[in-house]
Amino acid sequence: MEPVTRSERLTAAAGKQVQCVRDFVHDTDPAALVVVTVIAVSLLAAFVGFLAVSNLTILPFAVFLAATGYGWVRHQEETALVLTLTMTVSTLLILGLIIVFIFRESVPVLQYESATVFGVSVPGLRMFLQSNWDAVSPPIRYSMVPMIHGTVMVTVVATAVAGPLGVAAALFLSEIAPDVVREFVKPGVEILAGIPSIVYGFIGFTILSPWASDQFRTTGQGSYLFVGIVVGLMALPTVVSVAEDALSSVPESMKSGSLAVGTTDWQTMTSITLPAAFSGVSAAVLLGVGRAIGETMAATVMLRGVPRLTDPLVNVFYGQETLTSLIARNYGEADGFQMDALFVAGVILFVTVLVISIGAQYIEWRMRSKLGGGA
Amino acid sequence: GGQSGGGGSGGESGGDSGATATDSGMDGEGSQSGSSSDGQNASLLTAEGSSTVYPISNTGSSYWNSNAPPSDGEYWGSNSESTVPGWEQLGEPDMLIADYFASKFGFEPTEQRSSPPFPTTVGLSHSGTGCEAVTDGLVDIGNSSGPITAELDWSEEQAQSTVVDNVVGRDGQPVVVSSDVIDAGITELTGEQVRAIYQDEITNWNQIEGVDYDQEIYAIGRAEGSGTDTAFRLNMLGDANASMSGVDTRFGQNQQVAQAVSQNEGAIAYMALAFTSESVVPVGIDFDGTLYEPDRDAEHTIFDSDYPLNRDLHMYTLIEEDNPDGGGYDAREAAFINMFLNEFGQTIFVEGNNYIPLPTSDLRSMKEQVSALATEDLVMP
Amino acid sequence: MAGATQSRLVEGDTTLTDAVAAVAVGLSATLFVLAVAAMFERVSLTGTLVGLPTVTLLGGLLVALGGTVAAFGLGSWVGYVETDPDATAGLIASFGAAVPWFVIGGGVASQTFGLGTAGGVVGGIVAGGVAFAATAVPREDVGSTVPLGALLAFVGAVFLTGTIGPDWLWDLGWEQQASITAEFLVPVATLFCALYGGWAAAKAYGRFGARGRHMGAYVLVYLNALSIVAFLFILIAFVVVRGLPGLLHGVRVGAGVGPQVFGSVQLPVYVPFVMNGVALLNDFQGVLPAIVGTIWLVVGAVLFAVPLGVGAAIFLTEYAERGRFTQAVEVATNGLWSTPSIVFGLFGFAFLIPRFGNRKSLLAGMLTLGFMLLPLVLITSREAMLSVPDEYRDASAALGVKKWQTIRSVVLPAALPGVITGVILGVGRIAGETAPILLTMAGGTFVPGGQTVDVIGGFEFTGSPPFVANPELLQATSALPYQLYALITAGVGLGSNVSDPDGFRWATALILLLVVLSFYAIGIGARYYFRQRLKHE
Amino acid sequence: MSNSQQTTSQHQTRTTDSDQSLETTSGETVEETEEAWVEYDFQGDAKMVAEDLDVYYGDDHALKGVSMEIPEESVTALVGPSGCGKSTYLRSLNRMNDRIDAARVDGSVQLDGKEIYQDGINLVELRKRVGMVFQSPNPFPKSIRDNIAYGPRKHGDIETGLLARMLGRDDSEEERELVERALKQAALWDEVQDRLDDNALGLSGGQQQRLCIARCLSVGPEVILMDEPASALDPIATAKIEDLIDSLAEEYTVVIVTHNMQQAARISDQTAVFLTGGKLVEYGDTDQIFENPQSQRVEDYITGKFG
Amino acid sequence: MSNSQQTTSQHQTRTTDSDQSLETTSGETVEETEEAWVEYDFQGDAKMVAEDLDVYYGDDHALKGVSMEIPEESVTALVGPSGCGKSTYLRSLNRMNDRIDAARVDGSVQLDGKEIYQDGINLVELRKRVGMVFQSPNPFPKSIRDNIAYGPRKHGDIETGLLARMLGRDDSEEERELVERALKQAALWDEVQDRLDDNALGLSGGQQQRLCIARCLSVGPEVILMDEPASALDPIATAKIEDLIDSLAEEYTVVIVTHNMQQAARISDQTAVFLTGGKLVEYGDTDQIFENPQSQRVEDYITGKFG
Ligand SMILES: Nc1ncnc2c1ncn2[C@@H]1O[C@H](COP(=O)(O)OP(=O)(O)OP(=O)(O)O)[C@@H](O)[C@H]1O
Ligand SMILES: Nc1ncnc2c1ncn2[C@@H]1O[C@H](COP(=O)(O)OP(=O)(O)OP(=O)(O)O)[C@@H](O)[C@H]1O
Ligand SMILES: [Mg+2]
Ligand SMILES: [Mg+2]
Ligand SMILES: O=P([O-])([O-])[O-]
Repeated sequence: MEPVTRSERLTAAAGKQVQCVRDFVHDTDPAALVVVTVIAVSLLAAFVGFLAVSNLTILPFAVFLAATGYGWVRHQEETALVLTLTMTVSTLLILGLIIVFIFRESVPVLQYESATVFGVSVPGLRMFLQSNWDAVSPPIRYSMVPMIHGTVMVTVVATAVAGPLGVAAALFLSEIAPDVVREFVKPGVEILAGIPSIVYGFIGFTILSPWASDQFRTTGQGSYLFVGIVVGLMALPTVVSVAEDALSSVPESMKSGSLAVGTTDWQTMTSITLPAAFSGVSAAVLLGVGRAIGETMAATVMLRGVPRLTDPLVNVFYGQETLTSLIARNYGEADGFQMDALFVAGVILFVTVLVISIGAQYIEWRMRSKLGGGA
Repeated sequence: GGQSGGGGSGGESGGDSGATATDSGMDGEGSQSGSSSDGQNASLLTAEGSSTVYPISNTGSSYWNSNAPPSDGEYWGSNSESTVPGWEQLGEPDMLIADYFASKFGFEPTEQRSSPPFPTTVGLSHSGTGCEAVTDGLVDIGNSSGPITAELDWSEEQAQSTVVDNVVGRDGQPVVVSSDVIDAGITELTGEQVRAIYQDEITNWNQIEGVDYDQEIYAIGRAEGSGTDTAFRLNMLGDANASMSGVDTRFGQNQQVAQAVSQNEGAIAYMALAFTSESVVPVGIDFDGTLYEPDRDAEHTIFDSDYPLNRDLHMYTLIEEDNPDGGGYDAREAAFINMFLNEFGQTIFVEGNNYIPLPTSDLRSMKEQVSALATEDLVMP
Repeated sequence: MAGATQSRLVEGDTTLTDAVAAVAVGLSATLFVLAVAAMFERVSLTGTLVGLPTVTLLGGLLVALGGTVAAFGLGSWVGYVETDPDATAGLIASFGAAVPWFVIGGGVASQTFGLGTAGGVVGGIVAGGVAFAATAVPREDVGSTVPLGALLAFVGAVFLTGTIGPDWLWDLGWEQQASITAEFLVPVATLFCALYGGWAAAKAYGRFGARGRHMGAYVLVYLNALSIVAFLFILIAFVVVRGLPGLLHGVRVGAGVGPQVFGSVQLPVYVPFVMNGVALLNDFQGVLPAIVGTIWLVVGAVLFAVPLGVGAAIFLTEYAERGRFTQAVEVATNGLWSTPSIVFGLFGFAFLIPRFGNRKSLLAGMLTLGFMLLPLVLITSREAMLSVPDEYRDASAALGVKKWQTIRSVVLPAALPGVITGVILGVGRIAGETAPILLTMAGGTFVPGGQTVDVIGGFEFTGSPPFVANPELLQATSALPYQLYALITAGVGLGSNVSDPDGFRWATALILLLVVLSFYAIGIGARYYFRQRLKHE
Repeated sequence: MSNSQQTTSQHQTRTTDSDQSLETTSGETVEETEEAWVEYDFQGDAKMVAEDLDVYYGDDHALKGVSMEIPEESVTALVGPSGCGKSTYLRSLNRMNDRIDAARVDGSVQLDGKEIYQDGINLVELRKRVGMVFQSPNPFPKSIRDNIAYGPRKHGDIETGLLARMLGRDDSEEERELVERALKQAALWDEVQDRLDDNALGLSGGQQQRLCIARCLSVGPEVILMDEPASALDPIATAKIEDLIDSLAEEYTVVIVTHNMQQAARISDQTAVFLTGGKLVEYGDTDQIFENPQSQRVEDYITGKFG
Repeated sequence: MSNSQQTTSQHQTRTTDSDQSLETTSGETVEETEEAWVEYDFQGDAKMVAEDLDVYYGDDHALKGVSMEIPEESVTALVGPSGCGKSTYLRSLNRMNDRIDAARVDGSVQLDGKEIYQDGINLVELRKRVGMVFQSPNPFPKSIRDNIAYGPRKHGDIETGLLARMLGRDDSEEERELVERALKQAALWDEVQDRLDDNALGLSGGQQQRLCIARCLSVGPEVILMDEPASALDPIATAKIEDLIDSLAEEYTVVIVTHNMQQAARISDQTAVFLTGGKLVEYGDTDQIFENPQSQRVEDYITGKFG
């Protein structure tokens, strides 16, 4: 086959889309086409109105409702198509809006905190170069370093808890547990995911934190170690369920093949199942990490709320602040740069977790195509 | 208007009845903007902010929402068993509590328990949030334990042209320690020592002269932006923006501070009077040779107005441009705030929460301020 | 060749050696339980147990277990015990043994001999290396028992000799001060030793070799699963025990005691905690407004997210060609799904609040939670629709039925169970979320019953566009998770209203847990039911 | 349109589409290009005519230049080894291949002389007239009645639903008759008449398959395409289906794919043999194909030498 | 243990288990209870013996009272319509049914006279001695060498891995020999000897299946169970596998399930015919079964009248 350049491929794809639209226009009854156009245009207008905080938003929205109602009765096929299409677009739009809004709000403080390297002024760089957060006493600084440190500490501990325990539990559920046991353990793990984080936080704040402070003779309460453990337990169900999916997607024929040469179940698991599902399992751990990074309430009520690095850096017995708890604690009275700095924290969270999510999906996709294509 | 009580609420026992407001003359628009020029807006009155002021305004709010009858005697009015304080000064009105205070601003009485002319609610956070919220129009009343000028870094003129400052009581901000510190014999500190602790110059109790208690100091602070924190920096550290590098932990609200002090050893904190207890013990503070003691009977006490940490407790209301003759109030705000500005309110809501009531002169000037909208003379009940 | 490695097809009867290994496993189990009990202070370290000081007892048991394990391995090596060992214990076991010895070596070198950090690292490497070699080099029976047996015996001896007694303390000497106490170290060290001992004993019980490893691994994996379930159980039981008194405070049962519902029916039970708000004149305080607020939040989020998510899922599964676009949407929805809830809160704060009267409101909370629910609905609906067999679609198409008709009459009904289950589980998740509503909806902390949000009654018609308004939607209300958060941070100001603030808080936590878990229970039950029904049909 | 006319038009297509046929000829052995089957003569009219039909799945050429006439009111069997394109051919007769994104169809198929691969063809109408029954029974997870009434309802032949009921237009009498007629035709009525409201998934495999046939009959097709309709069934159910097909042929044109030679021999009037590569190798009277196949490979295949 | 002894013990089991046999008799035709096959006499010893084997999947009685002796060093074919329990029977010979939670096995199976359904049986050892090859090739996603060496490595017959290499104990010479021998036995050596380190998934279907056979041989089994090993393969690959089975029978006891009568006739020494309902209906010399079946149903089945 001839090599096809990227742009050619894109043009071809675009051409195909145009063709699709043309086919649709061609195949559709003109009356239906009018209705569908009215629906699309009015909805777009309503959306623009909403974005612009206009009082008139309701008018195009009413038109949209009326057109949809009419279309539903008279041209259900086309209306359904257009409606579901707009719903899909809205989903994408929401992601887009999240990106636009949290990035937009974070711009001013990035300019305030720009630093110069090699004669180039890089916006926001200072937030990552020095480690001082002080929103009250001059010099006012909005460093993200302490919160990043806190988030990393919590995530590391959480992963150390959720990773091994989660993978072992997934192995248990997908390979070892008899049906009856699985019927109980699996919903149990799911229920674990359902316990609201504020309940964990409540128990953490009133029971665990004082206990930990007593055990380790720390000055006051709030430690990354225990926030990490609690968050790890919260991330556990995510790891278990995704890893279990990966493990059970390894074809039964491979497992039987191994058992049939006379290996133990455990050998089959470690030599065949786990390696084959390795990428899926790592994706599970990655997603668990994502959960841990984004966990808010338990951290907010358990941490100390003073953005500062622990001393020494590996001191897990002290817990200062994470990106999430910074937002939850300060959104109320923050204004100006401080508010924007919270949005910077939001952006860091969002981007990190998005990258992790995409990475995990890529890994999973590769595993599936490998297993699917090979066997 | 809302006939309330979705789900299982309704006229159940205990007086927690469903009906809220009568919506005489209300047009749906007013209820959204939270202000109305015609004075009969009966929508929910919202307050938000300082955890220091919260006990005062929340107790007030629950009295208001109860709309107790004058025959109650326990919360309002008088009967053979008891009489509420300040009842005489109010002229022993034959009205329910919220009906009475609201009627002075033109509201129709409902004459129903648990059904005030308009309902109220108080949100808990801290002063910075309250000040932000009231200036942004998110709430009707912004509670603050620090002056809004310090909270939001405003000039005096800006503050005066934007909000009305309603002072409802005073707090003698105590410095508290955990009970093990008291047991170690530390019952008083100098202002300088407190400053040194909070600026990381003293980190162990045994670094304080004459103390033999080897225990790291757990210095607890309030959230930046809280009135207590601002007032503490201002009055103790000398500057609203003073550095506080010695703080080990910060909590959003006074209650968490109280809980942390009682749960941990070697703790010190600054807070509001209402939150002291046996395990959260105020210490005497020595300012330039004057010892202010927590004991009300002492020569100088932290309840005195010359105690440097003494501060006003504010309920700010927004001056709205579309309400030129309201004097910064709508009728609901004025009616609710007015409830605190008499002997009944000061005794129950302010002293009852361990705060310091306003001196009579201040009370009078505050009352004059809210009279702007009143339909009756307020100054002389 | 077959004869070369021939081993018995049928295992012999239980022998004395089996019994010894079984006793060792039992011993580890006992130690495990004791360690957990000590960790949760059910067993006092300073006290005594069966007449012996606790630490001494633990030490003695550890020494006994270590001795048994090592003896078993050596016995097998010299041939007293019939086993089936591999040539070596393998890398994993070697690392497993090296790690605790590294810790011990490091600790002893740096602390006992005072050699500092560098000395500690060297000591650790030496001790760990020796343990590694001792595990890796000899035959499996020795390698997987002796180093671990020695570890157990060492730790046991340390406890027995009182080197680490109940009062032991190790100040880490950090700027932010922290210490390792005996209270912590003794149970944790015992716990790990019990795990190691149990592992080695299980291997011995399986007579080493493939079967032995299988046994060893299974012991750990089962224990892990058991611990997770136990943890869940304890957590829930804990909240229930703490919360129940508050919840049941003032409960009355009998004709006519309850509030009226639906106009005339009087409930025969009266549970003030869930039927009241907080009010001065109440005998018992409750959280009704928060419960109702949560319900409305969920209803709003579902009304927003479910049509949108299901619609998008329909488009992606039924209309769109599988390709770049669907892939992009998939990536986006998965990204949305993992987006932290606080980021949704920030988004709602920046995007919704300015558009709904510039104040926190129920509507903003509903939509924010709706945004969170959307990806979950989309993903699960999509999965459910993909799992509808293509045969149905083909059959319908072959009858000449149009696409949308097919979707509506065949695909959607068949996918419904999956969609419903997904939605319910999603609802369970958002119902317990605090962070997003913190920024978009949070209302009062102690809300009177009279202020229970009434969305249906709140609708009213107005003279100007949009001609219909609902102030209840545009007003903040309370919700259970937020209420709990507020109760953690507040509490005073309950004043005389709430006699037992702590009970009130735990009861709130219990109610929240009940509400959320009942969503989960319904979701899981629904899935079970639908699956069962599919199986039988 | 008469049979002869169609044959003419077919030859025209051949000629115009010359490069195609050129290509086809080049790489083939003599035996494979033999066109004995094109000459297959039958009594009566041709219901459907495929001319030079090519089907591609992406780059995969699954069906190669198939031309074949299907006579009215008879059973035509398609046999051949797995993957030879039988299903593909069948699915191109009612354009079910349109549903596969990768599939592309070249050539012509006519139903009663009308080209079905042309713009503006009404797919709904086509598929109503050319019904289809699938390999494994695929009843909808609804009641038996709903399964049968599904097609007519969606086509508006019978009205149901809340609105119709409110307007008094749901003629349930009509629906009952329709359901009964279809079930009787599919020889299922006796077995299910007492439980029409039970879920169809509760039926046995053979009953399900007859239900699918009834469902197909209920929209009043003229041609019924069946893709290995009995391969998932046990012998007894298979026998019932075979009987049913026999009786259907009196009224309908039936095209059936089967991998079971005996079955093809038992039930079909004419048989078309496809061989690997998507080619139609032989087509003629069933008796003749089975007793006296023209090519060696067909003989090998029929006698089970491979496949 | 000699053949006669086993037969005796079998009869004992029958007698003791009387209610079972009573029940079995009640609902059956005379033909089905005929036990001609039990008497099947063969030369040499019985390698495996199943006695009164019942298998249930939950409530589903998939295999009903099967008794059958499998002679050493020969090929035994199991044929029968789909779902009749052939695979179930095969999988109970090396207890692969244990992996299915719902499956329950009653009765006895002996390997060299040792009961394999008893407590304390070493499954690893059993499966080493009774190997299995599956319907579709299932190589591990590893190199060809690793696939072959997988079993021996796990059994500790050859050592590999980092540690063994560090300790100088991995005897790669031995491993090379083992791989070569297994591949040669499986007639694959010539085709893959130059690419032993390539991923096994890159092989063709037929090669993959031979690789799986080689993998099975590498652990030195005595019995090899094959479940339709050629059904997923093309005719050429099938022929190779058949040749291979032929040669394996010299050294191993082979049991093979097939749905292809010709295949059974070509390669097996004795054939067992299962019919729907999980019953073994006839068992005997392949020639005899195919030329002169005892029951009408077997004859119908073999001649393709149904199935
Ligand atoms: N949806 C599809 N996408 C791509 N290729 C397909 C598709 N369906 C069939 N094919 C290919 O087209 C060729 C013919 O397939 P078809 O299903 O028509 O064969 P068949 O004769 O029906 O076989 P069988 O007897 O197994 O059903 C095969 O090579 C097959 O792989
Ligand atoms: N894992 C299982 N769970 C439940 N039932 C099963 C399972 N495996 C097989 N069965 C049932 O047991 C019966 C016998 O199945 P088996 O697979 O042994 O048949 P088979 O003769 O091998 O058929 P085929 O030729 O299709 O492979 C069938 O009715 C089948 O549905
Ligand atoms: Mg086919
Ligand atoms: Mg089978
Ligand atoms: O009164 P504060 O809660 O703001 O300190």
